[in-house]
Amino acid sequence: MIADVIVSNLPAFLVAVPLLAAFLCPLVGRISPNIRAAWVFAAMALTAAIAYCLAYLVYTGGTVIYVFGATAADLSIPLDSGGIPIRIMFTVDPMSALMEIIAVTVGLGVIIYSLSSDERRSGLENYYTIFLLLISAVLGMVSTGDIFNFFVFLEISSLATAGLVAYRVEKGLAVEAGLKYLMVSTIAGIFFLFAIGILYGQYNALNMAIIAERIQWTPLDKIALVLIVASLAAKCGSVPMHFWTPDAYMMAPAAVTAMLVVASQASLYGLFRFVFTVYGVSLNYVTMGWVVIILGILSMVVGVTMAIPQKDIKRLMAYHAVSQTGYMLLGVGVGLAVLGDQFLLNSYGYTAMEGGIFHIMNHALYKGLLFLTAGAIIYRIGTGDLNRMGGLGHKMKFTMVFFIIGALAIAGIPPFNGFASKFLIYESVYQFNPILAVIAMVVSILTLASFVKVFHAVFMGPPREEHAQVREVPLPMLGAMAFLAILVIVSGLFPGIFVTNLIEPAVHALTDQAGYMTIVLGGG
Amino acid sequence: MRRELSVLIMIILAIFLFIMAAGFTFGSPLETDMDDYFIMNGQEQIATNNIVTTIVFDYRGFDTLGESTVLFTAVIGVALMFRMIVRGDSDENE
Amino acid sequence: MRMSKIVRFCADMLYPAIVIFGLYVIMHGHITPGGGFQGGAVVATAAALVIVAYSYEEIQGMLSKFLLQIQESAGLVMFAGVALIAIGLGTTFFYNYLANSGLLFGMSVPFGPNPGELNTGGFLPLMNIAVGIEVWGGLAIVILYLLSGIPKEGT
Amino acid sequence: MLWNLPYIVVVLLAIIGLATILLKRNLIKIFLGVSILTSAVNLFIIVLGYRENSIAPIYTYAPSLNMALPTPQALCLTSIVIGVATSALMLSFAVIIHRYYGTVNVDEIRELKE
Repeated sequence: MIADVIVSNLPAFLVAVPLLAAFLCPLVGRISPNIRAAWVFAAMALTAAIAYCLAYLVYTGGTVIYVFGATAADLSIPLDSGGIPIRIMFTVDPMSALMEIIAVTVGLGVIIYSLSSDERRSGLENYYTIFLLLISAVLGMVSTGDIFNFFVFLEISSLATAGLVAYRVEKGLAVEAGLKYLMVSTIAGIFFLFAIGILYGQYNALNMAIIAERIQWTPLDKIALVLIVASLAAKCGSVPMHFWTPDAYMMAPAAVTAMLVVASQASLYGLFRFVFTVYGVSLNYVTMGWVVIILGILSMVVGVTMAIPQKDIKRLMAYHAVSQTGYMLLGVGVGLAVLGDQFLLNSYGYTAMEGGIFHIMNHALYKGLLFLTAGAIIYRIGTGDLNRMGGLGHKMKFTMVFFIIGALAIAGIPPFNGFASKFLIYESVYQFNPILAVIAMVVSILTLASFVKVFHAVFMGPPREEHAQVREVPLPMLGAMAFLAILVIVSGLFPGIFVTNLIEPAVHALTDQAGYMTIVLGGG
Repeated sequence: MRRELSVLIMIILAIFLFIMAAGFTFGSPLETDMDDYFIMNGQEQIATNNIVTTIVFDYRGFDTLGESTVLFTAVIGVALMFRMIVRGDSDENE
Repeated sequence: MRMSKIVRFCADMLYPAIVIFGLYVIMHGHITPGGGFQGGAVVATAAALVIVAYSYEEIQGMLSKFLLQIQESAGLVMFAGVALIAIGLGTTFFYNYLANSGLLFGMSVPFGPNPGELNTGGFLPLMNIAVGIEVWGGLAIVILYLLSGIPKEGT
Repeated sequence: MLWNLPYIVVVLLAIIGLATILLKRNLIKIFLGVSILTSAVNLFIIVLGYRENSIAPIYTYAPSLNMALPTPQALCLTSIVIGVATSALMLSFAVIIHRYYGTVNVDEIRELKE
C-alpha cells in the first residue's frame, strides 16, 4: 500500500526531496560538519534512488505523467474542462528520464568529491543548500511538461549557479564571473518569459502538449521560437553567447564546475524539447535544423580555437566544453533538418540524433571527470596556471590515470565513450553533408592536440622542487573520480547496450510529437 | 564597434517586439478557454472568492513552491556573498 | 548611521501598525487582492523601517539573522509540508484536501457574487501564512545583509 | 494603433531597458535597466489578460461575471517575485564588487579578459 503510494508519486518526490533537504540544510548544517555531510549525502542518495526508480518505470512502462493537485496522478484532463489540461504536470518520457539519470549520477559523484575537497571552506551549510537547489532545479527542468514551470526552474538554476560561481568571494574575479553569468541568464530569462507570453496570449495554454496541438506557425510563433532558441542557447553556452562560460567554469570550485556542465545541458534539453515537442513538424524544420547545425559548427570551431592558447587548465577545459556542446547541437540539428522526411530520418536522421543525445550523456561523464581531476590538481598545488605545473605524474599517479581516461574520451579515441558518440555523429553527418563531418573530425583532432599539450605540461617533465610536498588527493575525491572513470570506460566498451536501451527510446520519444500529445491529451 | 553592435541588436529586437505588439489586440484575448474554466469552476472547487489566489496556490501551486524557492535561493546566495564581511572569515584553502 | 529621536520614535510607533496591516493582508489573501507574498513584503518593510531608523549595531540585537533564517526555512517547510500531506491522503502533491471538507477553512462557497467568508479556501490560507512567514524572513535577511555591506563610519 | 497603446508601452519599456543595459557603464544603472526590462515583460503578460469592460477576477457583490483573465495575473505575481530575488542577488554582487575594486564602473572592473 505504502509502496504503491510512493511509486505513484515518484515524480513529485523527485523534486520535493532535494527541495525539502535544501530548506532544512542551513539549519541542520549548523549543528556539526559530520551531520551536515551525512544530511547532504543522504539527500542526494535518496534523490538518486528516486530518479533511478522513476527512470526504470519510464523505460519499462512508457511515459509517466504526474498532475499536481489532481485527485489522481494521471488525470491530466479534468472531466468538466472540455478537453484541456488546466494544472501543472510533469511529463517524464524516456528523454527526461535519461537527463535525470545523467544529472543524479554526476551529482552523486560530485557530492562525494565536494564533501572532501571543500571541507576547509567557510559558509558550507549555505553552499550545500544551493547545491541541492541546483540539483532539484535541473531535475524539475527536465521533468516538467509546462512552459511556465520550466521558466521557474530555469530561474532557480540561474540564481543557484550564480551563487555557486561566486562562492569563492575572496577572489574578486569569482564575483565578477558570477555577475556576468547572472546578467546573461537574467536577460535570457526575461526574453524567455516574453516568448511564454506570446504563446500564452495566442493559445491560452501553458501545457506543452496543448500548445503543440494548437500551434499554427503564425509570425508570432516564429518570434517566440527565435526568442526561445536565443535565450536557451545563451544559457547552454553555445557560441554567440558563450562568453560567460570560461569565466564561470574557471572561477567556480571544481565540483561545482562539473555540476554546471549538467545544468547547462538541462538548458540544452529545454531547447530540444521546445523545438521538437512544442513546435515539431509545424515549423520550417529545414531552416531551423540548419540554424542549429550552424550554431553547433560555430561552437565547435570557436571553442576549440579559443581553447588552444589558454594558460589556465580550467579555462581551457571550459572552452572545450563550448566546443563539445557543438557536437550535440550538430547531431540533433541534422536530425531536425530531416525531421519531416521519414526515409532520410530512418537512413541517418535517427542515428545523428542518437549520436547527439549519447554525446550529452558522455560529455557529462567525461567532462565532469576532467573538471574533477583539474580540481584535484588545483587542490594540491594551489594554482590552475599550466606554466607553474609539471612533473606531477610521479606524485599523483591515480589522478594522472583518470586524466588520461577523460582526455582520451573527449578526444574521441576508440575504447572510450567519446569515440562511440562521435562515431555515430560522423557517419550520419557524412551522409547528410560531408563537409560538416570533416569539420567535426578536424575539431576532434585539435581537441586531442590540446589535451596532449595539457597532459605534457601537467604530468610530464622533471619534478619541480616547489611541488615536493605534493601528495595524492584524499580517498573520497579519488573515489568520486574513479566512479565517473568507470562509467566512462563501461559506456565506451559497451556502447551498444547504452544506445539500444537508453538512447534510442529517448530519441524516439523526442521526435514523436504525436505520441507525446496522445499521452497527455488522451486518444483525441 | 561595441556601440554600433548594441544599437543593431536593439533595432532588431524593436522590430520583433513591434511585430509582437501588432499581433495582439488590447482588450480582446484570442482564446480564453482555460481561464474561463478557472472563472467558472474555481470558486466552487477551491471554495474561494479570489480566483487569482486559487490559481497561484492551487491550480498552479507547484509554480509557487518554485517561486518561493527562487527567493530562498537568492537569500542563501546573498548570505554566501556576505559571509566574509559579516563574520570576517577567510578560507585556508587556496 | 543613526537617525534623530523623532524618526526613531515614529518608526517605533509605525512598526506594529505596519506588521498588523501585513498580517491582515496575509490572512485575507484568499478573499481580497493580496496574499502571502504581498503581506510578507509589507511586514518586511516594517523591518526595513527600523533598520533605516536605527544603526546596524542596534538592529542586531532586535533582529537576529539566525532567527530570521529559521523563520524562512520554517515557512518553506510548512508550505511544502502542507502540500505533501495530500500524498498521505491518497491524492497528489498540492491536492487541496481541505476545500469543501467542513474542517478548518473548509466552508463551501456558492457560485456567483457574494461577499466572501474568512473560513473558506481549504489550504490556501495556510499556504498564504507559510509564504508570508517565508517572505518576511527572506526579505528581512536580504536587507540586513545588504546593510552589513556598508563600511562603518570613520573607517 | 492607439487602442494597442499598452503593447506599444511594453515595446518602449523593453527598448529603454535594453538600451540602458547595453549602453550604460555603471553597474547600478545596468541593474535599473534589468528592472525596467522585467517591468516590460510583466506589463506584457498582464495586458494579455485584459478583456474589455471586465472586472478583477474576484467574486464580490459586483454583479458582472465578465472578469479579466486570472492566469496572467498569477504568472505576473510569480514573475515579480523572481525579479525581486534576482535584483537582490545582483545588488549584493554590486556591493561585493564595490568593496574589491572601489568602483562600480564596468570598464574599470573588467579583469577577466578573453
